[in-house]
Amino acid sequence: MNLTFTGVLMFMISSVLVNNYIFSRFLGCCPFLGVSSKVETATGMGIAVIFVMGLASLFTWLAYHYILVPLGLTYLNTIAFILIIASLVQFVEMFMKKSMKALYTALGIYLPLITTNCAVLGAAILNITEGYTLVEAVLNGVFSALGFLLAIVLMAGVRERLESSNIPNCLKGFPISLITAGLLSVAFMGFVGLGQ
Amino acid sequence: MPSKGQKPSMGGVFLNGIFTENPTFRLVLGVCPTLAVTTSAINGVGMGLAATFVLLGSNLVISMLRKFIPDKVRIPAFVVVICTFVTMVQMLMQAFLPSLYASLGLFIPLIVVNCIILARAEAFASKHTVLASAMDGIGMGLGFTLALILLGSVREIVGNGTLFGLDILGAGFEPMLLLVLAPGAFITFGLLLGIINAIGNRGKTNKAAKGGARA
Amino acid sequence: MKKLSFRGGIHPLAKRHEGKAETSGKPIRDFVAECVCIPMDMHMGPPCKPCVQQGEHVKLGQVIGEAVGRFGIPAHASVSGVVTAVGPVQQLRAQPSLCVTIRNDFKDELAALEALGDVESAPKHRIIPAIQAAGICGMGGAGFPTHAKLRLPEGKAVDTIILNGAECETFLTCDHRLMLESPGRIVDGLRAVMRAMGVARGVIAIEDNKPDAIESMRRAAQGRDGVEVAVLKTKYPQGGEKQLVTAVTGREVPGGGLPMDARAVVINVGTAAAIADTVIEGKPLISRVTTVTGAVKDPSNLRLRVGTAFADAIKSAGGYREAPGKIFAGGSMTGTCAPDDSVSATKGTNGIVTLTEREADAAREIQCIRCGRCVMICPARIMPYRLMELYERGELNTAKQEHVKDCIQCGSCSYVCPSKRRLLPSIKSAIEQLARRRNR
Amino acid sequence: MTLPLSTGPHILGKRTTRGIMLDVLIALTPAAAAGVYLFGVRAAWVLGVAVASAVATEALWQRLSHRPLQVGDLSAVVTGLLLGLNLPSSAPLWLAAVGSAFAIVVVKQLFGGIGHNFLNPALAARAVLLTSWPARMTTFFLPERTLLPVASTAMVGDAVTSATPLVKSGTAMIDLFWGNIPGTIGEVCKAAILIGFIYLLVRNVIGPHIPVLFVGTVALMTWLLGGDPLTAILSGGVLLGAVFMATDYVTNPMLIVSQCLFAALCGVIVVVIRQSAGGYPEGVTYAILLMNVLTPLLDKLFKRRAYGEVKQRA
Repeated sequence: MNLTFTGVLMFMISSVLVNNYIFSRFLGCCPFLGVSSKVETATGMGIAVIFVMGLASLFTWLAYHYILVPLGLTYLNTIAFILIIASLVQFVEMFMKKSMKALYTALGIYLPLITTNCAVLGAAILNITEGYTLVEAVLNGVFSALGFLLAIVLMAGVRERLESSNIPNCLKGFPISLITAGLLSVAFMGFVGLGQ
Repeated sequence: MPSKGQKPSMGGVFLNGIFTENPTFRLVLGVCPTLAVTTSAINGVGMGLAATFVLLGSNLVISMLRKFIPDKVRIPAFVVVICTFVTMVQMLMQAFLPSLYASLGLFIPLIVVNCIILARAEAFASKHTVLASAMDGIGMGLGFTLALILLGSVREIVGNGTLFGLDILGAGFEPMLLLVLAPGAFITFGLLLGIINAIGNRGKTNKAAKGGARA
Repeated sequence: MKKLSFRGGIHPLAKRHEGKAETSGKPIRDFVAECVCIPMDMHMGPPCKPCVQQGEHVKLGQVIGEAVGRFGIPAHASVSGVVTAVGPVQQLRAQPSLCVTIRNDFKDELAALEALGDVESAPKHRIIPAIQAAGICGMGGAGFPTHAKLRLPEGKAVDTIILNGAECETFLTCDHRLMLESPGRIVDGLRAVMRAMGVARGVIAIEDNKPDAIESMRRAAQGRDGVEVAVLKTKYPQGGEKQLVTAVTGREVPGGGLPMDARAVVINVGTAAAIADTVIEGKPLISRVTTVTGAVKDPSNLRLRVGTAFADAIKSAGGYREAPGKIFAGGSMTGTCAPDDSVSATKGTNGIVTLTEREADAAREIQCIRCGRCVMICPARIMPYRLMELYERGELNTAKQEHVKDCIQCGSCSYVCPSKRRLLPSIKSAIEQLARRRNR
Repeated sequence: MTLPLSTGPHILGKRTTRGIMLDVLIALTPAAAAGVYLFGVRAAWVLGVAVASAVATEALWQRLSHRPLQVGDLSAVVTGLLLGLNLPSSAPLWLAAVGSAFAIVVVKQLFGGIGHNFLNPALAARAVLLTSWPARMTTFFLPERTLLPVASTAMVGDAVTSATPLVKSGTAMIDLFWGNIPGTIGEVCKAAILIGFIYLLVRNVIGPHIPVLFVGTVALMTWLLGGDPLTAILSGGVLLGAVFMATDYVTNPMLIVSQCLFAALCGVIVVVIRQSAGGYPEGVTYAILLMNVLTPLLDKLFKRRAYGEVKQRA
């Protein structure tokens, strides 16, 4: 990737629209399905994910290249990453509680959920397997999370509308949410080939 | 679920994971790998067995150590145990099943954050004997595997015209490509879940009707 | 001249001349029934306390129900004769109303109030008390006591009195006829109110589908201080209080407020005529013009004594043309259904409309197709389809945030809905439930 | 005598949902007729199967799920016909049947039936077919006959053209307008679509703002990017989509303002998809679907000021 404006823009389009974490990579489906019943909470979750995923990409990349690689412990990356992410979330939570009260009340409740969000760990691992540089890794983390935000907010919008729908009993809850996600994904197929 | 204190039968624990509390279709846990890897039945088998291995291992170890792990740090401890087994699976597959490993890709390391495994550690293994935990691990793992195979089979048959790589629908069939793509994963899973709910509900209402008739 | 209007609105029964063609040419005819049954709760607010007993002889205009409270107004005997019953009778309200029934002796012995004389010279401070004593309430339907409307609270000021001659409701032509036949009385009533309140501007607002009424009122208004006639576009609900204020003054009535919050007072033309009768002749409110139409043989505009049974009025209009499927007081948009034709016409009954069984057949309601028609025409500019959804889901607080209480209950949304959704009933229920919740 | 008590209004407007659907069907007739004339009997079969399958699936679903039978509202007929018009005349009949069934069951009925689908059923089905059987969906027969007047560039014959339904440069406007070009059954004859548009306007079924803004934005964007705006409007499914699909009540926003934004963004996405290399040659379907997805948010975001609402100071 080149770091010109167009380059970054294309990278963003690719991460947000074409290779959307939810609609084409299936990363972060649990919070996507779980926290998408209201647009407001979905937005909160999405923003919190951007925050954490950006930071996680930064720290996991640094840890991998400056600790694991020199020590020859790259096979421990999974365990190292998950520990970094867990402690990162803890720190972010504490930091927010202390110095960003308003943000904490808005996003605080979503932070613990993010530890088990496979999108964060997925991004960290992808950053390594794709061989990204540090800047690319952080951008990838932030843009992918942006894609997650877009997906979960769109989903929440549709689900709010479905609240008044007479959905067959056996489909209420998860099944209809999955089918909704599927149809959203059909619409997102339109972006295939974009940004190339 | 067999409650704490009551001694569950081993067979019951085993079957519980496959039917009553099937992690995929009943508890709807571990959605990401379920959607991602079920483009074919064989991928389902691979992912399912890998998860079963981790489940069995982590359940065993956590059950063994349940009296020694302090309550406050139990979640991190569980994660470390799970991580260990995931890394083992990762290495084993890389060594012996490289092509399967390649097709499952990212989702093998992501077993770490698969909620099924942590959920069983927390809800079952940390409260039950080693043997029961092992049975639970195998039951849940097989339940997961069977679900993945079911989903993988449907998607592979309709989306590719094959099952386990064998051409079963003949040349005249034009596969519906959508099913092996992302939208197909969501829609097929949603529909299967709906069908299974419908069957389950029908069973319930039948029972209720019979009970009512008897009373 | 520029035609005034508001945003939104509909043209109900446009192909049937709003159902008015049958009666708009019919002069007002007097009708006196043999027996009247006068409810004590004809106006909004605390009901009157009956002050006559069974068997007592009453004169025309004698007080039979005393006003209760500061906002209360008295009820007067609308015929002379003998009181035959005092007790609850099923009327248009959900619960039976306390009523005084009088058998008419057709002597019409009058017990008049004190007349104040010419409206231009009557003592200003006595006009509003006289209006209260005459039992005058809004004659456009809701029945809000008129003196209460005219007596402004401290700190409020009004610069325009609007006489509502829009008559946008379907089927009704009573105000139209009144404007043709007694324009002078209407202007007198307006002047009385203007003088009593010290307001310099009086506007008589009429829809452009009544050019003869506009002409008649213009002539009557000539040479009268500060009185003008405004021409409105024909559109429903042009005669809604808030819409009228906006059309005439360009100002909006703030949410939850009254027209006086937009420095205007709206009075029905019929009410104005009643005010003039009181001030000039000392006559209490004992009769009013009512349009009796629909599935009757001879649709008419009748001057009915208060308390006349619907059945008597319908008989006077030639009787039923066909077995009735529905009867309502008022026009087809906002009229109140009668359980049968024994109920009484009151001070607020501007129309008695009967529908045939076929016309009354309720259409089947299906799902909302989000066509947006209700949204487009809503004069309150709220979102009827959405409020109905919220009501059905029980999310009343959200409905409140989305201005459900600003609904003026005109029924336009239900009228235009292609899926025949019961939008207005749902919104009404939501408002009622919210009110109940607040009271608890 | 006991009469029914109900809240007003006691007489309702004459317009019904069924009537609206019927108007849409009438408005679609010219496009369907032109398609059948241009592409021959084969096109009629595709349209027929699509409609029949839609109606049959809807009836079957309502029967099986014990819901009131509502095929009488004609919405399934509209969905089926719209899907048919969005298929190439070369499409196998089973493709039309599968597409209609998907539209009715998965897109519409699973979400609660008429009024509850969040995507336009016909377009969603078209996108699904396009993804599932790309070759089938992008193989176009040339018109069998031509509609007058014809320019020299008219493409007639029984040859099969594949890949792009966007017309090669140099095709005369007149042929684009009359439909003497390859394409899906309903999209080629712009004249027929315009007749339908005028009918819908006259019957007050739709307002002009959505189609006009949609098409206008496509023209403007194409012009800004150096293309020929007229060709851009007249090729592909822009007109069909703008007149009949973007105006679908159920899946577009409720307020005029948000509808305008909806239409303009549709136009933008069409041009973006058309301009991007690879991917799909035709952006209209996806542009409208993506805006359908955004519609609930537009509805939530755009609120109008209620009568008498006083702006609150934050």
